[in-house]
Amino acid sequence: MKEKSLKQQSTARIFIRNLLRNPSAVIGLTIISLMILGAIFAVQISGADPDYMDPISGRLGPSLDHLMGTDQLGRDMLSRVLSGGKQSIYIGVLASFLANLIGTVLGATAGYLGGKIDSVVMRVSELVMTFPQLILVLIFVSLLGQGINNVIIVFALTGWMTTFRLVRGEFFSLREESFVEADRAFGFSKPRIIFRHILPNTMSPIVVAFTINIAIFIIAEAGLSFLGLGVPVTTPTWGNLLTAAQNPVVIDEYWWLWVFPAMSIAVFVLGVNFVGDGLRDVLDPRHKSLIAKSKWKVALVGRLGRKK
Amino acid sequence: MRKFTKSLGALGLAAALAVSVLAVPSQAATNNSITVAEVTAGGGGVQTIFSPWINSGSISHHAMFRALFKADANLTSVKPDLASGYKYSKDGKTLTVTLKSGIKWSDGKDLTVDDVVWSMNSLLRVAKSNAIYVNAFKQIVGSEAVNGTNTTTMSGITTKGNDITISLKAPVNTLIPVLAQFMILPKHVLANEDILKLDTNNYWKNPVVLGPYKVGTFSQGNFITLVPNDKYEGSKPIIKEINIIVSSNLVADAKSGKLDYFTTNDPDTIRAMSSVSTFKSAPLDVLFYRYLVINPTGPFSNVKAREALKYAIDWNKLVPAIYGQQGKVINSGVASGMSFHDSSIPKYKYDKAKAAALLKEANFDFSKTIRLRTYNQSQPAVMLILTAVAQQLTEIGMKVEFLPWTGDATTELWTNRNYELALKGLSAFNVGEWFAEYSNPATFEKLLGAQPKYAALNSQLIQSTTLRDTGKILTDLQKLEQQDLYKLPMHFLKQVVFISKNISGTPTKWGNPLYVYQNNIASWSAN
Amino acid sequence: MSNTRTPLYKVGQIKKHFPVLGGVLRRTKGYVKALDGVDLEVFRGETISVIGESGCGKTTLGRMLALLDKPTGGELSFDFGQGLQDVTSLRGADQMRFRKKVQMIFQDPYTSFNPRQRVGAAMDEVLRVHGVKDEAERSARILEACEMVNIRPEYLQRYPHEFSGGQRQRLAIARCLATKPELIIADEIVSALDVSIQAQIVNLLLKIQKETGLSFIFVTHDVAVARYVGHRVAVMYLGNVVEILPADSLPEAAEHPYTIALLSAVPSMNPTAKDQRVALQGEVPSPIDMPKGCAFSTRCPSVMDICRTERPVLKISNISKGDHQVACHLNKGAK
Amino acid sequence: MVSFLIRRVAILVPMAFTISALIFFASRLSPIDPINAMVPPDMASDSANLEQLREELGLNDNIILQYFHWLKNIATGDFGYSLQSGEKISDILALRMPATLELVLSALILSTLLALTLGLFAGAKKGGVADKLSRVLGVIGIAIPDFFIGLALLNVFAFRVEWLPTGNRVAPGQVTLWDRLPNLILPVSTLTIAMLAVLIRYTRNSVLDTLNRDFVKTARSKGVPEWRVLYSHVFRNSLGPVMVLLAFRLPLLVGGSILVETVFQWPGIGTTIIAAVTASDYPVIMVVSMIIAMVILVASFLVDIIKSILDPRVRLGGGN
Repeated sequence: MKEKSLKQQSTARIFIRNLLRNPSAVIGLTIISLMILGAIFAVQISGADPDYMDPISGRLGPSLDHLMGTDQLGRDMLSRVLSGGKQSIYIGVLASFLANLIGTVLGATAGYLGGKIDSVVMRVSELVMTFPQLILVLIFVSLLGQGINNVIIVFALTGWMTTFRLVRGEFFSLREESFVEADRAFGFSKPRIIFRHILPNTMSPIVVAFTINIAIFIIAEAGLSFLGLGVPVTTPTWGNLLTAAQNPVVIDEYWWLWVFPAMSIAVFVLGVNFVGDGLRDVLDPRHKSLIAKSKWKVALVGRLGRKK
Repeated sequence: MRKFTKSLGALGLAAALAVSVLAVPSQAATNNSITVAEVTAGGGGVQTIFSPWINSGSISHHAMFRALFKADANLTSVKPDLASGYKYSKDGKTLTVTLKSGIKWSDGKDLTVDDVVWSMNSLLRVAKSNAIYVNAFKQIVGSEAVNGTNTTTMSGITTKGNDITISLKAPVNTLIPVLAQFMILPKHVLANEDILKLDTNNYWKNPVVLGPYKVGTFSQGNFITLVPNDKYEGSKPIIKEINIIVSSNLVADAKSGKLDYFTTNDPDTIRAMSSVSTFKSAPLDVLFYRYLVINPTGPFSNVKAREALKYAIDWNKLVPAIYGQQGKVINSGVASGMSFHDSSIPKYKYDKAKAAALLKEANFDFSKTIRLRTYNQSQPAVMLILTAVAQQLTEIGMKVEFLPWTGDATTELWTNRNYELALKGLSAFNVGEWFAEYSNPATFEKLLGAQPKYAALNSQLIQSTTLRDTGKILTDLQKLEQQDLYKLPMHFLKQVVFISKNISGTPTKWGNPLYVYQNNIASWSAN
Repeated sequence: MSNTRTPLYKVGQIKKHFPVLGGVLRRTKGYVKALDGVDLEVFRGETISVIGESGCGKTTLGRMLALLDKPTGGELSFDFGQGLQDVTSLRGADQMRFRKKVQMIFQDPYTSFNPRQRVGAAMDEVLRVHGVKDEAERSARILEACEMVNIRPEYLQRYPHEFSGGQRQRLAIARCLATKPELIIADEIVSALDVSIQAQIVNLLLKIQKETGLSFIFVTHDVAVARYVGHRVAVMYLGNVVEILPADSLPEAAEHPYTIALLSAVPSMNPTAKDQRVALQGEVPSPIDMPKGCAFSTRCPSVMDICRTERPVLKISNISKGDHQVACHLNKGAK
Repeated sequence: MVSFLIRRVAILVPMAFTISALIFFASRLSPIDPINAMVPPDMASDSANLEQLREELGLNDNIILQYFHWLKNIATGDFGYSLQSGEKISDILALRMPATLELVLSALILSTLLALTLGLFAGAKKGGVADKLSRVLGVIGIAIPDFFIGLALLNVFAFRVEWLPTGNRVAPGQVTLWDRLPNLILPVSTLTIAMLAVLIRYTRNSVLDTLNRDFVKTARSKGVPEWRVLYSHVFRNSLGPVMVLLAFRLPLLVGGSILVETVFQWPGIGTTIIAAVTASDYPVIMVVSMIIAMVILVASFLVDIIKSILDPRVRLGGGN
């Protein structure tokens, strides 16, 4: 027993060591952790409460007092940009987790069982995938209403296809392997074979898809909030901060109201993509082409990468 | 870089040529033309001429449509327009209007009393129209019989030669100003159309009109060009072309000379326009109310809790910060400074402690989430001020959720009622409209239940013929309003008219741009 | 071994047809007949070798016998101790009872273990699923099985990729043995291994068979191995068993022209023996479009008219009698 | 081949029906009373008029009947009325569709041309200038939201240096395509940059794949000039997969430019959708979704055809 745990620890250690040796993973992890810390300690770093209003000193450009200026209600932009990460990252991570969960369960089931179930789910995924994502999200929002949880649900419902396809593909090849036949010959139940035996072998593409989905959903949140249909405006998220730029006067004169939140999104998304690249290299060199497959807006590429 | 981007564009366009199906002839800008922005873009609708029976006041209405009378900039006193004059009977229940003769429609047909009678009767047969006409015309004898399915004429309107006689059930003190807003439409064009859906009729793409201008080019969704109407009996308009466009960026278009006239109440645009030296501005006090409807069935069922809201929000700081000079904080429908204001109404200075005390007195349930809502497509300023309201309510311990409604605001407000506080705007013709809302069975009464007290006072107000009576009734209404506090008045919003300094002949005093008045459009000229 | 004993596992006219779709409506146009009425009996303590060329259906037969695929028709009955009982319709717990008795070992040793699971854990899991609740008992069984296949107990902590192919095949055997089965179906288990390792595994199987008295179905394409391992040899051709005969009577007793041809293709170890290779003429028929009569009739050197119209059935050989069955019209008058 | 095509079309029909039913019944979950949305209660002339309108619009019918009625109307080109503006949806589409097509098609063609060129050179010479440029574009495309690209372009080119207009499509005196050219530049550039990233990466990978194929090696070893190898062997063979990707992008023609249209106030389908969603104008949402769904079905049909031309095995296998 003791030996067993030692062994496990050592595989984990090897994984972490490889990850830390991978330059893009290190850069990505550094960016992400700094931004998460920034979000947690927004008040301490900026010295201002993100919700504190001082309407008299609204629309001030960046200065020593307010490094990123203030918004129309005189709230400190630095504090808002930093703490805006909290909800944006939360939405990205949770939505990505749920989307992956849906994609994995459907992919595993369809991939293992094949047949009618598989072709039905496949058709649905094709449809969802080709539908311009934003329109799908908008339709869901118009049905469900706004709110953080609804945004997360909507993203999960419209973003599971990449994972689904990856997992399904893996299952298609893995289910032919002898150990699965052996499991069946031993009389293992289907859930046990699917989830305990095959699934662990598909973990690396799932993990990579998870990180990339985070980036995709953070951008999607920004787009949705920019249109005024995302999270309630009283919650500062990067997307909500960008809403200011709907006003042409703001685009023209108060650039700090939209440039800083947009930069935060770009930097964080880059960080996540770096981690994704790193994970891909460390976990499995086979999945080099994943990044092209996972671009949310044109996830349809994934369809082509699939082996027949 | 510039060259590069241009060549990119050219490439793309070459491709787009293949699909673009627009084939409107090119137009050279003439010296004597002006460009007017009517609606800012972003909506889903098609740029069109809106039925003046729904809302009048845009430049296209000023230029093309005419009523029996023409109001002055205050909208109260009138001059004859299509009518040569009018006469009231002694009891104020019979109005006789005499129509001028020799006026022609833009298609050459004569204007007749039939057009006037048909228009008045038809208003009650369309699905959608402005309440000021409906409220006034419902006082005409026989109006009950007229609607989309039934009789098409009111027995109370009769004609004899060029005289039109209108019999009223009770005196209506606003009838003449309302008739000055009510645009006469051509019976000979519209009589056989589907009157119920008049507002979407093809007529509006090229209307047969009476005004100095008519439609020249109608490029749907893009622009409309008005040209002089040669059948107009008055002096010929000076400007040969009025372009009505949709502007995505008023300030930039004004700066670059693409725009000569527009009106707005958006504080950011107004602030930015202060640096545009080629324009002059005219800020107008209009009766544009912004207020919060308080749902009295939830946590705010106790009037003390509603009173607490008046102290909990620092309007005097928020309104100037967001609207600058545009916003004027109000504490009642008849705001302080207006005639007949009831001076016993408190000024409601921001006082957190007092708000907290009142909430405690009301046993306020702080565990309930206060749903603060606004109608969709809100302007940025609206979102900002309500965000600030939400923040200040949070500061006195409430849990607030602020969202714009996705969907139809009127359904949400009066049918679904899933809110505690909801923003509403009211562009009123007169103060009476503010109070008339309380007893409207289609709106507030759905939320509040029957309001006989308001109903009684409101009908007295319409019938009152003397200033003294009006003042007394308004005082009573304000007192009644103070007992209930169903509305939380926020501010008035001024409308600003911006006009290029190149244009002369414009009125010395501008009126409410949401209504029609004597703005001399035919004598405007451009340098 | 006499025919009067009841078999452990009886295969009666088992069929497996795969539909071939075609046309606009994707209707079934025909069938690939992977198994076309196979009869076989396996007795307790007996090893039966199934040989044939690739594509003859021997692997399908193995999978069918392990209930990994559903047969299109025919019977499979197993003796759980109270006589033969149909197993094709078994579900749930009843099927599990069968799965405890019958195990299968696969061709590819490299994928026969879950790469993410330690081999010890894999064996343990099988026993747990098979209802061995006592942990000590499970350990004991695993250790016993490992001893039988010469795997050192400490290896059980390793992952599959840390073993060689031969070791993995031994582990696969051990995993089966731990469940104490009555029948093991071994599907080409040595074909992926080096020749020297093959011998090891084959000898190991012989040893296990001797010690435990288990029954084996040994599927292979290698005639020499089949003769060496099996008590009896079943020869398959295009989804049919054409001949079953005792291993030690080969090659002399072979009667079916196909068996003779097959055996003649094996290079003899005896340098003095003359090469009597029988070269087959003609085409192997498509499995979609099988001849009406004997499947071998298109290539048979001794083909007769009857062969083309009537399908011969497996009957006791007229010459050798006893354990020797053959499906050929040359075997006249047989019952 | 013919039976393969017939089979594909046969799948389209039930799918189209399923989608239309989904769209119709899902929209009925909306709590909005269409009459209320068309005519706010304080603007109703008479309640009897509203009932009349309800009757005329067929809203009193059985819901199944309404569904088939809707289908029939759509088939005959009668898309109904917008709740928000009361206009005919067919009028709105006739107006907005060309605007979006003009924008997206320009961007699609432009991005394809650029991506093919860049992708070819990037694949042909790894680590070269084109490769580096396409990597930078790839990073931009992935990390920077497209509307931010639009905002940045707007800020620089429209507000700072004032070379280009801030938005709009057609204005008085700006009716012909040539006159409107400046209006198109910024939105088309934004959309092109946004579309470029994936396309370049895809082309590059496709080119790399082709370069490794034997016939390219053979051609090279035969001494065919490099540009010829690149053009007639590599480029043309890499084109197939790219065509498939492009076919898949067809639905973008209808709904692919929402954010860009919003940024540039482009009067296209995108801004129509946003307005419809914010106002729960579900007749419009339904029609637009239906059109997009149909385009998707057609696109996937095209993809299958392209694939079957590229790889005849698809035709035979089909089913799985």
